[in-house]
Amino acid sequence: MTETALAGVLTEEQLQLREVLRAFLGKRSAEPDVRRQMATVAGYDAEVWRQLGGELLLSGLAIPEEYGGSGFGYAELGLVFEEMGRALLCAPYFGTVALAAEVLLRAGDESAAKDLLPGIASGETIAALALTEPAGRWDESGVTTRAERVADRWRLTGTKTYVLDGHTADLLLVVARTGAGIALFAVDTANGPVAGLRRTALPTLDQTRKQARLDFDAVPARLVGEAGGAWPAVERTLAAAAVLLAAEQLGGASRALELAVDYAKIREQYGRAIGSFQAVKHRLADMLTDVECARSAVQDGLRALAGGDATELLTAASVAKAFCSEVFTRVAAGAVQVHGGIGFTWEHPAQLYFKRAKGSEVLLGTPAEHRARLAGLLGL
Amino acid sequence: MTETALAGVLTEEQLQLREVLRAFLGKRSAEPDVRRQMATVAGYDAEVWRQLGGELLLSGLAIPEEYGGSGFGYAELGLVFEEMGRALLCAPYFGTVALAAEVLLRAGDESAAKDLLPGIASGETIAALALTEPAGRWDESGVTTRAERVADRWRLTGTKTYVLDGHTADLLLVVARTGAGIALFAVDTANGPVAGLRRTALPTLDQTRKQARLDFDAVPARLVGEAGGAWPAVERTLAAAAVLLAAEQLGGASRALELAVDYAKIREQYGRAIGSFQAVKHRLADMLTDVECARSAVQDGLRALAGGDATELLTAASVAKAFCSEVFTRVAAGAVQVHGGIGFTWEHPAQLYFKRAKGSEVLLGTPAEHRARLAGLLGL
Amino acid sequence: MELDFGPAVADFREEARTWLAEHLVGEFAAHRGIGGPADSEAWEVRLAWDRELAAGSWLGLSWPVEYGGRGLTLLEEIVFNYEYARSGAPYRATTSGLDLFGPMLLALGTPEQKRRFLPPILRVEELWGQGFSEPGAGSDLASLRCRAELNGDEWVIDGQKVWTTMAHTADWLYVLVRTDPESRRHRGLTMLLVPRDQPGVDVRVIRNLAGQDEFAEVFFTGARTSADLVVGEVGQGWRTAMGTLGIERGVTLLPQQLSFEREVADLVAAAREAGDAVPASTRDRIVEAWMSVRVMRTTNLRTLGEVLAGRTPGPQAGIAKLYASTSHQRMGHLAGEVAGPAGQLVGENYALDVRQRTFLLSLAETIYGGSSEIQRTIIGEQLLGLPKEPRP
Amino acid sequence: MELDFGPAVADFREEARTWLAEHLVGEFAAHRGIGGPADSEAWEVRLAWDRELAAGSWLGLSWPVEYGGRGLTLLEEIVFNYEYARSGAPYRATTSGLDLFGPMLLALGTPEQKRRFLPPILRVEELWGQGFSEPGAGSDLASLRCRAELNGDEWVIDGQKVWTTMAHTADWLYVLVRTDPESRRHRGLTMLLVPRDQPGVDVRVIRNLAGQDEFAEVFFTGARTSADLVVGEVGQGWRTAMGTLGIERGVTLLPQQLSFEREVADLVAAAREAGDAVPASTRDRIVEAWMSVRVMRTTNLRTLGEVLAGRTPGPQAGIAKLYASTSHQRMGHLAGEVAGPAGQLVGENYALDVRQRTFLLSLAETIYGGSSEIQRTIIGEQLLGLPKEPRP
Repeated sequence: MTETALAGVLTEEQLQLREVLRAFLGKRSAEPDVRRQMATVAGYDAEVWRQLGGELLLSGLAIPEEYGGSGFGYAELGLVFEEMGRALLCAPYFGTVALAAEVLLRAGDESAAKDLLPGIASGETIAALALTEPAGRWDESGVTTRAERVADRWRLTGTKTYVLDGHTADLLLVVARTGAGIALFAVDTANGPVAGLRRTALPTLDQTRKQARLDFDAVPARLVGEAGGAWPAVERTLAAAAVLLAAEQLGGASRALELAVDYAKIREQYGRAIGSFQAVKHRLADMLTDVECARSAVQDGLRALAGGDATELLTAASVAKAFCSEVFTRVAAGAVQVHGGIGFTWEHPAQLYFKRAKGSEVLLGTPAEHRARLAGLLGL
Repeated sequence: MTETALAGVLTEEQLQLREVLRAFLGKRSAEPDVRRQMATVAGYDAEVWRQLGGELLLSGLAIPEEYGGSGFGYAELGLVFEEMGRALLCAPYFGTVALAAEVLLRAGDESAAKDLLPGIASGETIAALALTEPAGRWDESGVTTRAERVADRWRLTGTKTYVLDGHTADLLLVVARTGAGIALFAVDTANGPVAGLRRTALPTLDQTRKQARLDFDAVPARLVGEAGGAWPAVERTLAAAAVLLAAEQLGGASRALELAVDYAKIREQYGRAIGSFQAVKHRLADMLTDVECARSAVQDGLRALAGGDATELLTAASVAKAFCSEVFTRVAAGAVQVHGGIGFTWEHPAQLYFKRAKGSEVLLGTPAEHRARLAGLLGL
Repeated sequence: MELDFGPAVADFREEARTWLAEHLVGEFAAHRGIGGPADSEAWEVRLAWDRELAAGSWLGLSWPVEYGGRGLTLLEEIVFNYEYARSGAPYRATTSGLDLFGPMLLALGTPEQKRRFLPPILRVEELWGQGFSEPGAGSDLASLRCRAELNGDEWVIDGQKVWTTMAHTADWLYVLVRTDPESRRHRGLTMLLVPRDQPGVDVRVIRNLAGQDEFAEVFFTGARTSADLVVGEVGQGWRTAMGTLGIERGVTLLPQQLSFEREVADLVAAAREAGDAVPASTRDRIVEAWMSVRVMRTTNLRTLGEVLAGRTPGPQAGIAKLYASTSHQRMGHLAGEVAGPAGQLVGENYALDVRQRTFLLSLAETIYGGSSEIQRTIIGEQLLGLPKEPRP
Repeated sequence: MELDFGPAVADFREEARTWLAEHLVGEFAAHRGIGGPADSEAWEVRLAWDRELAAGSWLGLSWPVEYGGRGLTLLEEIVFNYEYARSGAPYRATTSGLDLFGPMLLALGTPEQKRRFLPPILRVEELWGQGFSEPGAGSDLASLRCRAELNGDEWVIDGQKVWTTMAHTADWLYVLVRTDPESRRHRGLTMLLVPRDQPGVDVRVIRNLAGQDEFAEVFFTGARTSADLVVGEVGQGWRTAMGTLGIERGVTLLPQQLSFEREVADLVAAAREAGDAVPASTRDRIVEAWMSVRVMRTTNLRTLGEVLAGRTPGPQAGIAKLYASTSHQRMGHLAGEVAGPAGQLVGENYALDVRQRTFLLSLAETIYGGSSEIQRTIIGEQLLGLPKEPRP
């Protein structure tokens, strides 16, 4: 790869992809659409989801062709998440593509990949990675759900929660503990209720991203990969997802900044546009600085994701997630502040970005947690 | 004590004390005086030192009358340090009064107090507390200098450094480790060189406060208090000194702010006083917020110092030191910034405040170290 | 925060404490800590509680007896507010009339106006709403456009107001309008008292970001009020309005201080319980938050001490709101961080817990009552004497 | 930071690397990492090093061959600057002529001026100093008052300049003066080239806060220069000056990036060595500093990538200086914190170590070359399109 590509200079094709996507989301994920979907329990529009997967081929964008995808790279996927973040798209895309598809690609199980990825790639399958439990931890020691093999069948028992789109998913990929260590399991939920599995939608502060609680009581499941030793694949999946979430956060932050800038140009106080006051102008300049640095952090993460080095991926992912989480929160709060009273209302989009920022700040680990990991990687 | 006094509302007497002191320092610690003294190795003007102790009675201000002092309280002492901080006074006052006198008052040795405090109170004795060693730690485990009792005489061996005014002091109070634990020792250095003791002046970044290194090789010393168990007295001394240093930092910060405000009123750019620009005005407003909050932290510390509760003292002292250190650094840096190029020159006083801020930030422990202590006190 | 207000008010303090303990029971006790300046939670219960307070003569403590008050001193009022906050009683629903309009009328109203309007406030019979801001004039009140014209013995009002807290529950509005159509900026404004329940007044509720129906837009189309319902003089409304904004803040932050102390104690306790799950750097930031609350306490006490000593409050009174609002937001961010993924869940119908609601509403604290930007300008100009920005 | 600039420049890169390795020896090697934009440390050695570079034809790489340059591409210049920074060679002493005056003259000078002045710059025979700022005009160049009058075939100059870096070592000054006494603001300014060594020019050195004789005031009292030594047109000096300030910053930050990476690596190593003596929260802030350097690297690479792809650099090029300067100062504070009490000691005659000097000098990075306040205004107006502040 050339330095130009490494540096994130977009190709003509990438610019086109962005344009197509922005036009699509402008029509199908405009603010009224977002508000309509976020008020539902399922949290997405089935028709839009079908179009994303079937027409725009986004669900399988970065899935290799042998599994039914288009085989594009992470640079393109990063672009997609950035645009979705801008538009606050309500859809089970992040959980399906950034978590479930990633873990299947990394689990080292060719047969499972062949069976399960094509459905994801085509957009038919909504998939969810069920990792976190009530303690809300993203590390290996947080996994207490047990998998037991009885008469050649694996059965899962335990509670997963904060699972993105867990209540609407057709396929659950469950991280559980076996006698040999951590393993990954698949539970097909596409054909109606599964005996022993209770799924409960969880209302969230950020209504644009849905979560569910999953109670497993001896639920039959298919082992994906080896029993034991699956944690490294899960860890890298989380790192990949962290980079892609950072891209989404970047999109959200840049859109929140645009809203604030546009408002500062037209809103007048004391006979002048408020954006002509240094207090507002300099705050917006700091917000742009934040956004551009976040873009660098995302670019760095996408580069590491495209490369093969695991330590480099874990490092760049924690940098991107820690940095972009803080930027998104700061920029969204700044957007509320610049809007004044109107930014504090339910009807204004600023609060939607702020809540998305707070929700995604916690998702996959807080900035402080990621910096603590970096401290470990740096030997501090 | 009434709430009014607790809240730091100054009495008429206190306002007078401040006025007298400010007038004196305005005459004897004006910028040229400071620059003259800071360029010397001793770092102070003997005549001014004599006046502080003998005429203004400041050296013994808070020392009880039975030890030759005036018996005023910490409220008055806090005022004095604030004024000295404003004026960047170059004198061995902090080390003598806030550290040495305090440790003698807290060491529980009536005879030593009777012998040694009157000299301090009258201003005849410059005294230094020798605690820190090359590792630069302010805690008990940092004490490795040994005291050994040979034929009924104690002898000290080890290295103390970063000792305030250690090269000019007439009396060294040395914290050392005995078989029974930590103990305090006095070494009289008023009458010329002491066998086995080498004193080396250490040039410092902040030239307004002098330090020295002291190498002890079996130096005879007088035990002050019991051998062993002296750490709590030292710890409380450090807490008291931290509060008084915070008062000094407050004074420095408020003066640096004044310099910046005065400059912002007269300096014109783009046809306007720079203080009329929001970027400068709001920065200065934040600096005032910093200074007023620092004043509250100092007031809280002085209140705890006047009260008797040890935990409350340690708590309030760490709050004051952590808070005022950061405020002084931030405000002094802000003053350099507001002054622009001129603030970056050797000839301008802004840099003197900045360097004092950086030096006192490290002295007695950094803000992060004090917050770590507070975390311990809060059970975090 | 335990304060000793001295022997002079010891009996009064005991009386207040006892009354609060006896009456803060049942449904009222169940709503401890509910409500805030921008929080309309449990409005009906809080209104009932205000009536309970009225029945016990605890409203308008420093107001003259002839208007239904008790004619007590500032110190006694402070003592009561402190004990009130300490008891955790629900946030008063009637603050607009009691803390904003009432003092303005006491200072600038005619004796007839005071007799007419003050007693019903203290009896919680008439609620008030403030009509200052307009869509085109948030912080910049001098650019108001809502206008009124004298037509016989009535003012006829046309225009729009916005951000009127709980306007839909108000019986009366005090409204700053332009009565001289030729005037510019501060001149030509007048403060009118307008009955809300009339054909010319339409109220459209605005939901806040926490999902509450907290404030409202008010549309005036030929609304009417009696010619004599002017506070201060016609054309001097700017001065009247500024009078209400000039109330010293330091002392009013004392009760808020207690809620900050409760919040930060909860935060410390939550972090302590979570143990190592909370990264060391987050714990350090919690210590910073805890420090900031401790510092605010002394800042408020300094102002209180000066007021008690009869001195003019120092600069700390002027910076207190700016510092409190930004510190409070930081506390909210930290509390969310410690709560982790569980803290992102809400109840049915977007029901928020007290931590979530407090945090979301804290975003307004740097906006209303003088945004942080305006606070900094005021601090710079009034406390530091920096020159004003030249008008273009 | 290891960069792959592609095969086209591989040979050139190897040549540069080899030359640097062979010549950066002895005293030059002993002064690795010395100097900086505001750091006059080891001036004589650095000047000698510049002459070594000149002898090797490494100065003015992209300047035309006819003026002593090598006529190379921007990419080759970037490659060399990168390898230069990577080698740790002393900071060039002649930046004022080489990086500021030279490019201005190349763009706007007459062929005669270029032939006269450019070659001696590349041979390190004539040093230049910039005379823009005045005591009354720091950032606000439009309010300059230093004036020049044409008297026969000479300009006669009277007035004062300040903050001229190393003016006392300069042979020539390029000075922005007011040639039309009736003019106001940007109009009526002219860019003159003035020989320093003459009776009418007095240089008074100003010590910086690190104790270095770095910059100077320059007093002109009837100083003279030839009538033709005007760059650009008479009365168009503002445009000439702005041309030199318009040079894209993103790429020039690439070498600085390497020094940031060294500094932050040193900081991490120092903290690692100090172990538990460094509080966890300080370690967390060190991680933040390390992150910021990593982020800056990608920011710089993005700009480089765009330049190489022939595109106009994006907004990241415009925010890079603001971010770098504030991050650098934070790194300095942290390094001091980790160094502890030992870090507060200096050598004889106030000799500072590299960490101390770098930190103190970093205070200037938010001031000169457009203060952070001005950077934010430019970002707001030029990158975000926000309206300008109305002129009073």
